[in-house]
Amino acid sequence: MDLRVAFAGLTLKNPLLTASGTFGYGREAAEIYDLGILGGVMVKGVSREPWPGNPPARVARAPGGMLNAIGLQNPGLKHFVEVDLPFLRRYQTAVVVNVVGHDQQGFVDVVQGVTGQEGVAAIELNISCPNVADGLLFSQDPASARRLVQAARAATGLPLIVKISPNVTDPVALGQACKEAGADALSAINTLLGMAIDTARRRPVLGNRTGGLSGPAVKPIGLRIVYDLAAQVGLPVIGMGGIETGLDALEYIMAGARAVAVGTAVFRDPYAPPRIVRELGEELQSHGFENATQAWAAANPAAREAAS
Amino acid sequence: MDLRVAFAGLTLKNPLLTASGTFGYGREAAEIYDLGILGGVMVKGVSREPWPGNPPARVARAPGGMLNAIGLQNPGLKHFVEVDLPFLRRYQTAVVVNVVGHDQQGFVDVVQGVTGQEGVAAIELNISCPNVADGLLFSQDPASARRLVQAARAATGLPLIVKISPNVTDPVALGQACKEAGADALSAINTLLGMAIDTARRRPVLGNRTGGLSGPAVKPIGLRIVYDLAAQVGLPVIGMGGIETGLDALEYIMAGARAVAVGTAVFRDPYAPPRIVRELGEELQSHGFENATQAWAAANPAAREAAS
Amino acid sequence: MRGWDLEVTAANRPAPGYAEISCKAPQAVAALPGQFFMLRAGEHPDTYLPRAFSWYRQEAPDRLSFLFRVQGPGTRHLGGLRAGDHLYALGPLGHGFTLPERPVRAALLGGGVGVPPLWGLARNLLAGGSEVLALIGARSGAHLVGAEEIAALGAEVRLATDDGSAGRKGLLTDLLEGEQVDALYACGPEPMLRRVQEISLGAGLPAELALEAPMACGYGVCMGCVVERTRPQDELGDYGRYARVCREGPVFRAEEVRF
Amino acid sequence: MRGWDLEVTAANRPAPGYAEISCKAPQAVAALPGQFFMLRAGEHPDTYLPRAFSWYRQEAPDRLSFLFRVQGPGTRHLGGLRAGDHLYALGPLGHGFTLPERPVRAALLGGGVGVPPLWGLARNLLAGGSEVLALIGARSGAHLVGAEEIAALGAEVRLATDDGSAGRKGLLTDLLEGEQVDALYACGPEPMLRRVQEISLGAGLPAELALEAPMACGYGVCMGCVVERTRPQDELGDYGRYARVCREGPVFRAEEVRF
Ligand SMILES: Cc1cc2nc3c(=O)[nH]c(=O)nc-3n(C[C@H](O)[C@H](O)[C@H](O)COP(=O)(O)OP(=O)(O)OC[C@H]3O[C@@H](n4cnc5c(N)ncnc54)[C@H](O)[C@@H]3O)c2cc1C
Ligand SMILES: Cc1cc2nc3c(=O)[nH]c(=O)nc-3n(C[C@H](O)[C@H](O)[C@H](O)COP(=O)(O)OP(=O)(O)OC[C@H]3O[C@@H](n4cnc5c(N)ncnc54)[C@H](O)[C@@H]3O)c2cc1C
Ligand SMILES: Cc1cc2nc3c(=O)[nH]c(=O)nc-3n(C[C@H](O)[C@H](O)[C@H](O)COP(=O)(O)O)c2cc1C
Ligand SMILES: Cc1cc2nc3c(=O)[nH]c(=O)nc-3n(C[C@H](O)[C@H](O)[C@H](O)COP(=O)(O)O)c2cc1C
Ligand code: FES
Ligand code: FES
Repeated sequence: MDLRVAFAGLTLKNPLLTASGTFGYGREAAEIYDLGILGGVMVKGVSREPWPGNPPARVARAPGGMLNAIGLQNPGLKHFVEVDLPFLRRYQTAVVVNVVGHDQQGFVDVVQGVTGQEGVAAIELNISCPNVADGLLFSQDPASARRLVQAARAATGLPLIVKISPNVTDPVALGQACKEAGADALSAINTLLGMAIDTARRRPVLGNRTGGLSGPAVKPIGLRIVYDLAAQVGLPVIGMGGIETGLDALEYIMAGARAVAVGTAVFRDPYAPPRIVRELGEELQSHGFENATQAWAAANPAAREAAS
Repeated sequence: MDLRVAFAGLTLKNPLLTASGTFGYGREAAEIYDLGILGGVMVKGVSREPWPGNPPARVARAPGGMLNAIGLQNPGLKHFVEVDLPFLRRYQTAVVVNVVGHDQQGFVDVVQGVTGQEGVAAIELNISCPNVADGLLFSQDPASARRLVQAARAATGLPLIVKISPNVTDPVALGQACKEAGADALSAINTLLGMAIDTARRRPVLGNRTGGLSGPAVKPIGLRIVYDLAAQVGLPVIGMGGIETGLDALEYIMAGARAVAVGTAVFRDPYAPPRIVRELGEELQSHGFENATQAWAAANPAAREAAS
Repeated sequence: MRGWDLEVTAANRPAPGYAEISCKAPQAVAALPGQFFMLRAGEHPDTYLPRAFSWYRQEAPDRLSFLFRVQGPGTRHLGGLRAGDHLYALGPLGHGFTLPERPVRAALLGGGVGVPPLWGLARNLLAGGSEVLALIGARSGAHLVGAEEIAALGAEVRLATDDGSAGRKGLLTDLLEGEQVDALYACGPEPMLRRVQEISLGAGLPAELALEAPMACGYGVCMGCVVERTRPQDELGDYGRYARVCREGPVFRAEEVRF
Repeated sequence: MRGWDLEVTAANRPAPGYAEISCKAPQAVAALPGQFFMLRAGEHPDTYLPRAFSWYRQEAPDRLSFLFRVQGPGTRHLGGLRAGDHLYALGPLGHGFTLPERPVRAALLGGGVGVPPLWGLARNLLAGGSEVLALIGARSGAHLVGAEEIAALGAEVRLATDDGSAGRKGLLTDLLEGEQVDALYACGPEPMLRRVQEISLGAGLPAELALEAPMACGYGVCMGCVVERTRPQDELGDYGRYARVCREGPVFRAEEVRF
């Protein structure tokens, strides 16, 4: 089974990436399998300066998934470039740098800082983190998203992916603005704003009160948003949200995703990424496809819409 | 345990209602228990004329819940007033009429049509159904929601509840607009727009392509929105989304809900409503409360916020 | 309708991909042929909703079995039950087959997973003095279920398979050619039911079809399981366009349904 | 770290609300005292994430047990396992207790559900020639777990309960009064750990604390399980404010942690 996919200036050995923030910078998983098995690694959000993140408790169970309020704890650009990136460079996998900032300049500085570094395959702008005060700033208003993407576009020649929030009325309008500003691809979805209540202590479980919902529970929402983005914006989409099996991955591909990412499932099963790569090959075969792109084309909403 | 609650001109024997669209007009459940056990029944959406609903398939499984795209099939105002309401009047429970329309006049005509009918305790305006083309029209724009609620307010003296959509960037702004327009209470949440893909048939499972996600999977989102509405809008809120047990109901009450509604859980367990009433009493007791209002006050965000 | 906690007494695999689970069931779980139950077991996230199944055999007054094909998470979990396990059943639900007022010669058509409701129907027809011709089809001989069990009741059984590996090769409905029957009863995949509908309308032969639809509740409250009616119920206007398979059905007269 | 499919060989209830499950475990599952495993069983929606548990006893080289209090859905499901069932374990994980270089007299403090990691610690300390004073506390005598098992290793065991129904009435740390020890090792509820930290800092007595935190992954990738450090790691600036309990811990030196 030929699993290679190519889009937006990226060529991946298979369509499976690990989602940002659920895989650190690859070090822990590298203890149990060769990261070269993966289509790519989307690293934990990198900010210009080190960020401490939110006070605990940072995670809570949720039906069919979990809530997190990590708040983007990360060691910052310098540490990433000097320590984490060289580590990842040892593996035959595409490294996508997830970028965060408190303001436009914060984003742009990181984009600039990683551009030109060896071994960076693409940049993903995280304008959709619900767990920091200004995390959704750029998602709630397409105009400010447009300005941010334009600035990032001017700062890099690398493939530029923008991560779309599900916590907005109109993800398509947001995607459209990103496209017009020069984004090469979209990724979706980030987590959904949620809450858990500890009845014994009569207050929210999480230190930050609210957190982001992820895992199988959000899969239907991710599929809907990927479907709409793929059909209506017309940029390649990296789909994610609740992927646990090869069949889930195929569902996203048929919804219109060119590639997919696995997040929360790696907490339940650290071996999930190599397993999903294998299962996706099996599912493609049993569904009668010769490669991953065929499956995407067979059902992709744009092609289907055009044909109907 | 004293389970009575009173708010927004409503007095309920207990805080548990059945959610609109998951209980028909009470006829089927009445075959297995006395509806008088319930705090209230929020009936299936009623439109001015009969509506046929969407083509099948209308339901699909989802992790920790389900998707539906019923499209508000209902027999219309006349049938409701002549057949369903008289049936419900036989039970000692509060009847909340869920109202739908394609435009403002459609809503207002139903509001007028049920006002003055014996046995209607309150009206719930459903401006948040994701399964009909114009279902989210009034949710996506607080200004048009304001006009609609003003018109409904002018048409009735009954307690007026507005049902809030989770598919918007800012549910609080929407709730605020409803409050200013004269709503007495809010209910939240309606279903989240989602999708399921049938990989064998290479297309969406549902006839309407997208559907509304409900069940335990959405509970964290419901809790977050109820918490925000209760703390920031300051109208009483009827909480729903994934309630299955008395503990779930207590979580919603502690998030700030004055009453709660059970929806999808009645598909899994038709006896869920009387069971949850019983369990809620037990939970209140084991958490050290003497009545339901105490639990609400002990943890309600408005009081907590004011105190901190 | 009532909720029942049923204990599984036996589980077996009558054909590849099929499972039959037999349960200890109180006599009160009396169900008519064509009625169904909503079953659930386990708490996997993908099995939040119960699943609909016709009852299959009732070999003793306090026994009830279900026969199903493993298709997805719901049937996978139910198919994994073993003797001693429990399942939750809501039922009996819906509107079953109509028995003729006087003895007739009836053809029962069961395609694949459509066979289960025919066992009870055959039993009741035979008990009422009718003659039963049971036409049973499957993909191949290995996938045939229920034929022996229905024959054992005293019905005349004929077979058809897609590949000809058992009985006649071809469509199940082809077996009707040259047969003299007074009524048709059918359950199976939609193309087969359409064909039975055509035959019924063409020959003016009364037919009842047992339908399937994705269901959420199974007892009439979700409006999820609808089928289009040929004649909307007039007093309800447009609303009457769709009927609930779980409540007005699952058995409909052939002329009522628009596929 | 590795994933293991473990077969349960026995399950019992050592005290009300507690469960101990013993498993058949390959020798390779070698774990140091204070290390833990992420366990899961079943597929209930509320148990999507695995749960963290110290390993408790290793009575034979191919056996491993876990002891836990039933608190919520995760422990409810694990507590329902019976001999013959399987569970999935990821581990061993984290950074365990540090053994002294020469024999010492060590006090081990275990409050309630904090006892499990002390069994292995006591065994290894004793094997290294140290003296072990094990102080074990619980709400009441009925809720005491692990005391007999740790005594059976050859440790000196003293008890404290909130209600005085076994051992001394009062705080576990009160049992330290008048004792001459060289090192403290503690695991239990946060107020008890704070108290041990005070004693350690006050008396300049080395102490190690085994911490708990809500965890998602257990192996360092989610950043969910952090505890605040007293001295941020300078080279990482602000980032160093929080350490991962699952990776830098769960055992920390008392002076490292800011409660
Ligand atoms: C009245 C009635 C009686 C019945 N009696 C019997 C019987 O006696 N024996 C029997 O074998 N069956 C019977 N059925 C059918 C049975 O209910 C289904 O086979 C069962 O519900 C399948 O559940 P599942 O979870 O195993 O499969 P599902 O995974 O639900 O798959 C069933 C099909 O639904 C589609 N689907 C639904 N949701 C999704 C989704 N989210 N993603 C992808 N695909 C989806 C797929 O096309 C799939 O092939 C009956 C149905 C009805 C309505
Ligand atoms: C390194 C380590 C080792 C451990 N070793 C042991 C051991 O040996 N034995 C032992 O008994 N325990 C041990 N624990 C604790 C154990 O992990 C927890 O008891 C277990 O995770 C509880 O899971 P649960 O699903 O049963 O309870 P949960 O329902 O998760 O409840 C635990 C507490 O978390 C809160 N909570 C979390 N999420 C929610 C939510 N969504 N809604 C409401 N409340 C919530 C509540 O306050 C609740 O009281 C250890 C923990 C760690 C980190
Ligand atoms: C613990 C945790 C941390 C996350 N951190 C980030 C992050 O740093 N940057 C980002 O873009 N997304 C982050 N996400 C979102 C995921 O990348 C992903 O979009 C989301 O979880 C949905 O996928 P899943 O259901 O497979 O987890 C995080 C998610 C989780 C659960
Ligand atoms: C099958 C189905 C039909 C529904 N129909 C309506 C409706 O007619 N009017 C309405 O306001 N909400 C409707 N809803 C939304 C529910 O009332 C409720 O807001 C939502 O399902 C969340 O609660 P739950 O998770 O307990 O089901 C429907 C939900 C379902 C599942
Ligand atoms: S399945 Fe719910 S109405 Fe038929
Ligand atoms: S539990 Fe995930 S980093 Fe510690």
